[in-house]
Amino acid sequence: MRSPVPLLLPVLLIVGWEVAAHFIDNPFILPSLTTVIPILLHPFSDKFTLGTGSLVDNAAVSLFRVALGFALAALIAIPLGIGMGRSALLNNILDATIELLRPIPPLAWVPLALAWFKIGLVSIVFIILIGAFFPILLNTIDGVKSIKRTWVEVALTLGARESDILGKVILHGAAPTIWTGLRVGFGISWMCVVAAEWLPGTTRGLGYLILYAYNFGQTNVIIAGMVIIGIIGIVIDQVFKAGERRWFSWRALER
Amino acid sequence: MRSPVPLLLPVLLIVGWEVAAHFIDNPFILPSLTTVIPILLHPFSDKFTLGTGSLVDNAAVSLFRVALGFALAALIAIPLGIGMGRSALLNNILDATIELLRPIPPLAWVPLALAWFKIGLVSIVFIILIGAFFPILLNTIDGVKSIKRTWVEVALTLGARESDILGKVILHGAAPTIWTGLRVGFGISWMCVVAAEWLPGTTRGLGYLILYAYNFGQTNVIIAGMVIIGIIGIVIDQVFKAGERRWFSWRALER
Amino acid sequence: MTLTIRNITKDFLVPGDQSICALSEITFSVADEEFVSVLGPSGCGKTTLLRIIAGLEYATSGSIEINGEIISGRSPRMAMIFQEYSLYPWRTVRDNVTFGLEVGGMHKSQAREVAQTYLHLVGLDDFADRYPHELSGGMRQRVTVARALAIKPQILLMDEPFGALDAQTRNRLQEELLEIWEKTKKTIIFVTHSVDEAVYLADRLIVLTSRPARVCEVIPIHLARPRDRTGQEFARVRRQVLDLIAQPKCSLQ
Amino acid sequence: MTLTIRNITKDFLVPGDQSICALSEITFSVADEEFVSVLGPSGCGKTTLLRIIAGLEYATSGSIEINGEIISGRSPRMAMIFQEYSLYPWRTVRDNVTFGLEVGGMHKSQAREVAQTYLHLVGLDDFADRYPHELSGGMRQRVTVARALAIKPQILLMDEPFGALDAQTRNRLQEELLEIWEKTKKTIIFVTHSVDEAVYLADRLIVLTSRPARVCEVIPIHLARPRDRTGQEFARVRRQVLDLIAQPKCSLQ
Amino acid sequence: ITPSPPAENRVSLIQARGTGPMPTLLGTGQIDAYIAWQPTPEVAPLAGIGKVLLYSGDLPPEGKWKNHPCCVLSARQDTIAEQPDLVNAISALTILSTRYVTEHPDESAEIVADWLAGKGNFTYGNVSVSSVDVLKQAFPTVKFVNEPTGPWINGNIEFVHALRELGVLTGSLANTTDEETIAILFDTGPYYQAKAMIESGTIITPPSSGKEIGIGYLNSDHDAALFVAVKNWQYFNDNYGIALKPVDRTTSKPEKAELIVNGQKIANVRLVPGDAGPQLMQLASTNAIQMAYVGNPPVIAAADKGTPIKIVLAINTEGSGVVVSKESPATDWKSFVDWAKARSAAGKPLVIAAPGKGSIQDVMIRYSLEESDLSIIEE
Ligand SMILES: Nc1ncnc2c1ncn2[C@@H]1O[C@H](COP(=O)(O)OP(=O)(O)OP(=O)(O)O)[C@@H](O)[C@H]1O
Ligand SMILES: Nc1ncnc2c1ncn2[C@@H]1O[C@H](COP(=O)(O)OP(=O)(O)OP(=O)(O)O)[C@@H](O)[C@H]1O
Ligand SMILES: [Mg+2]
Ligand SMILES: [Mg+2]
Repeated sequence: MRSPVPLLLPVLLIVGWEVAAHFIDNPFILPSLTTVIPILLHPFSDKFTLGTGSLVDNAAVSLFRVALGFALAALIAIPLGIGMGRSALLNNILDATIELLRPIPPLAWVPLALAWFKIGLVSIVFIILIGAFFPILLNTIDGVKSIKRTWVEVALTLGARESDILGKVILHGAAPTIWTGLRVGFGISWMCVVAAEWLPGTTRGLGYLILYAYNFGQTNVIIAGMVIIGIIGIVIDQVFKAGERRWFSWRALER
Repeated sequence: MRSPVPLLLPVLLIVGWEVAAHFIDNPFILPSLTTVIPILLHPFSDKFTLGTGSLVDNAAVSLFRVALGFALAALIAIPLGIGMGRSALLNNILDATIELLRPIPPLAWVPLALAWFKIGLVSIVFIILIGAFFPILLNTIDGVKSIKRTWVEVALTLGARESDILGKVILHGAAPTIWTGLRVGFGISWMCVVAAEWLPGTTRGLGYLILYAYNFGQTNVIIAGMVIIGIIGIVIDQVFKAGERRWFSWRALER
Repeated sequence: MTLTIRNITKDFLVPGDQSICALSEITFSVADEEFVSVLGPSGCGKTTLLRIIAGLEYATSGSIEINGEIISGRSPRMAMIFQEYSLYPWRTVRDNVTFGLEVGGMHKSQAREVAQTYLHLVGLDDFADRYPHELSGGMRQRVTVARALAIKPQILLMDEPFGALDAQTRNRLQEELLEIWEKTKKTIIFVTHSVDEAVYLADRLIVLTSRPARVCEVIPIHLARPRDRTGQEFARVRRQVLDLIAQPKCSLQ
Repeated sequence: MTLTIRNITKDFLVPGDQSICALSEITFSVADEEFVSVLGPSGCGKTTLLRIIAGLEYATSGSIEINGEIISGRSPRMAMIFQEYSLYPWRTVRDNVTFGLEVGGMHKSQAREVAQTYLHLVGLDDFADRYPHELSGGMRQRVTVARALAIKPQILLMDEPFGALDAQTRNRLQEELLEIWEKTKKTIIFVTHSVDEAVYLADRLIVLTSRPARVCEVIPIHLARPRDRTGQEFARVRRQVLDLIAQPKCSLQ
Repeated sequence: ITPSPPAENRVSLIQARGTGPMPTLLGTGQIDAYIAWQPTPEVAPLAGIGKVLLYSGDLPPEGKWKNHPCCVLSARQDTIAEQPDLVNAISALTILSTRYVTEHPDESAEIVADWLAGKGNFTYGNVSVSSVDVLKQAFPTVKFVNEPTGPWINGNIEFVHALRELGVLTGSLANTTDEETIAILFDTGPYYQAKAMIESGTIITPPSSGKEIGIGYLNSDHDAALFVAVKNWQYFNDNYGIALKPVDRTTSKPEKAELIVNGQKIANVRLVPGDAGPQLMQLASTNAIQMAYVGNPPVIAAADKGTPIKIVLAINTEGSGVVVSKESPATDWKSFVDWAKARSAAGKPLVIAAPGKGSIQDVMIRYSLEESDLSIIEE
């Protein structure tokens, strides 16, 4: 018994778009859906994408890059965050530096990334990593710091050593917050892939597709690319949310 | 009795940088600090910034743009979020569309922004607005939805009308969460200004400065620009945090 | 002014198109200026009953009457004090008390005067400018009492107001409540699951069964005031009540 | 096995280079298999005392001795049950109970068997695979008791374990605790601020003053078990205790 | 009412960041004209948003821009020094391939269309045109030549002067004489050695190099020689013993290739597209790429800033075009100037887009506008 209400606005938007496209009659401003939909309907064809490979190819390339950058960010940020959450000294040493680096937009690293990591996957992955790193780190620190003291003390009175406490208490107790950090971090990585794929030397990926289409004024391809980005983004976000419901429902239900 | 520990890493990084710069001996990869610091020490001079105006000028331009985009985002997102938080119908109508638009990176809107809003301030502000909009909206909805039911019911039993409840209960009760949304949203706007200032027709701003310096291989100017971005970002984040402590300390202290 | 709860039944719809019956045919009356305690096991439906009386919830069937007249929805003659912590943490103690007056349209300065009176009544004169988080649990509940009294209701609905407090504080507040009741001459319906509390406070106990709540016993308490908790007399009445509610039909345990 | 608390003093450093004295020269002993209740007003330092005994906090001066031997830090002979809710919400009831066994190096399958025994003891056989959030407050506290017992401590430190429960549940758990105590023959130090609870449970009461806590009275309870809460005898002892702790030097109120 | 005579005839010049946004800007009425390298000028008539006013060789003053230098092959100085045979080999392949392009323009245009757009269609509203047709149309406006002749070198020097006037040159080329400039900027050795190898009929096999070599290029038909060399690698391999063999032959835009000389694999080559020249020069400066097919001004600017880079040979001359909106009354430069003056007088100066400050197109349009008594306002 699903309500049709959520479909109302999308349908209205689509109709409004087509009507507007008809009246504006300028494919640079608003291409008619008849030029966008064929692209979306043939995600495996490279007929519409100016020789950059099919939508699916490009999406796969972007996803792979994001997965890599994101995984690296998580691999560095989670242990670091746990360390900073547990050790006041480590926190003291790193905090100021992290606070200064955090507000620098991933995009601003582009010139340096190219100089340091040269053209290619490493630079792209670096930009994505920067995007995901800080939300994961901050959430991990927060999660570890806001672990209930009692949980740790119970473990202590039951004879746990530091390794038990880390593995059996901290990691579990902070997991929901870390997971949220991962979700937010993934969202930002996914945003950064577009910027990263505007790096020179790139010839694949959804970000590249958008930029390349822009070079030839192919607004319809741009919009198709954005739709795919939106859909992939929403799907992955839902996967994270499902994970949260699946594994961390205890947090919402506790108390 | 401030500990010197937080300064440890920055000092180490600076020394390491200078040493590395000496050995790499390639100002495109890592310019010596002696070429970066003079720029930072003369923030009012346009001698170092390739004729794009002084650091302070560029920062002011960027700040103005961000402030505008951010303020507009808040002006739209907060009322909308309150509406969606209070009305299940409105939420149902808008939710799916918002979820689809949310993952699309601000950068991906660049081509369309240019077509729709033309070259100039409006396009730039639009990109920034997109960046700030979703965190503010989602936090507002969340804040309104998670208002304690008792707060509303107390108001009802004391004779409050819907307008009282909105103005005297909901708005106050959700304020800390909305504020967090504003803080996060501002952070993202600030990230987007770099992307937005890469739009054609831009001749001022820190993002433009970085891009322009990049075009002429002035890595020292790029780094100076990044430092300024970092510092402004950290300062504004601290302002938001101070506001939180000042006005919303009740939330942390409650219970 | 008599309050009559007549044949109140409440079914909650729960996911899966089922329904939970929380209250079943509850009927009793409360006389003017009477102090009635509603006693029942955890989860039996006490809060639900109070919410229906306050007009925050609709009964599935039955009616609430004041002087024989059916009231529907919220009535300015009633004020409710909630089970959980319910002060507005962003308002000072005084501004919490003025809340009901403000939404009622009273001028700010006048509202502050009225608030002062009631803060004095609950002994919190000195705390008017503090924020709720600066107060102890007991003080907070006194503020909610002042807030409720400030709108001059005739009936005060109190839902386990002292449930979360420690024993000492609780005893003290019980005494204070009785004093206030005697001064202001309100009608009070006081929900609790503590037999001690009910016996110490009330003129009459309405004992509910476990869910779905029905009225199982109505017990008048003929103890002179002030009552002595540690007295033999008190222990006797307390025992009587415990025996009465231990009957199978009450199934309190 | 005798537990001796000798001259324990605790000062907390607080911001501004000041210090709060929470405990002052606390001395008492607990005999083997004795059930001792520590009674004191809210905030007097009861939790602090228990934490020092458990080795979670260092005393400023004084010592904790077992059989005359000073222990420092945590001892496997003691287990503590905390005032606040302390189960691991991501573990099932059974896995909460096995926690202490796992970190002690016991094999998983064996740990599960032991857990089963103790879950049976606290009457939760059927809830082994549930998660804490699926249990009522009373059931949760029974799990913490099982978890503490599972590591076979000789001394059980209990910090107001039933403080958050409603009266009925609380009474039931008190009875169960006594049964378990009789079965397992542990030494128990039970902190509470309820005179009723202390009188119902303990062989001996250690009454503390308000902060800084000092031992104000040590009161043996000579009531036969099982005790009858509603009995005349109980009321008399309860009154006696109330009178004793009402002395100015105890300043319980 | 007599309109007050204009104090100045003005046009507004904006920098578009490459050619990317130009069709969008023109199509949405934000600019009145643009100057860009091919094939961007051809996009306008196809999309129905404008027409090509003239090609760059015809810009005023008459004859000044005939055969104006455009893209060049540049190489890092250390690469030339350490791997001379490799640079010579790539130079030779470029010369051979340029020859092929001039001899087979239609096939070459098709190859470029494949490289740039997978031979797909460009779609503008109801109009959908094959990229092959677009490129065939653009091709005759580009002159593919390699020889660093005297006039060509002088043409480059003119750009140095122009950039100096713009204030872009602040480093090693800020105050040099023309001779010094030539010494800093050019190393035509590889061209002549390549030429000699081609004439003798044997390409010298460079020593195999483990290092990957990066070659930058622009997404423009100016770089047709590179695209043809890669796509037709078999032809060059079979006939001359030199080839850039794409690793993935299925993709229309290979990223990786192998340099093969006389049947022997010499090096892995990464083909790096950039949106505009400065980007590629930035990469060259950090040694991320070693050679680049790129416009001459970025090379000049980079050399000025100390990047050890040299111009080796020419890739093409001319090959840019000026586009005006479809509403424009202009049919040639003269009527364009009249239009610009009329608009300036009406208080709505023309807005013209160029692909970046100091680019060839930027320099030329400035010169021509000023030559025609139009003063330039920026932003
Ligand atoms: N909105 C609701 N939807 C479904 N069931 C509800 C709802 N509100 C209450 N109930 C159910 O009705 C029953 C009575 O709840 P109520 O809160 O009135 O009990 P109570 O007597 O106040 O309990 P306590 O002593 O714990 O405060 C409970 O079983 C509860 O789960
Ligand atoms: N870490 C600490 N730093 C400073 N003061 C503390 C600390 N822990 C406890 N105190 C103070 O010591 C006093 C005793 O605290 P404690 O928690 O032991 O009291 P309690 O008797 O257990 O109270 P309750 O009955 O509320 O549980 C309190 O005034 C408390 O504020
Ligand atoms: Mg209730
Ligand atoms: Mg305590």
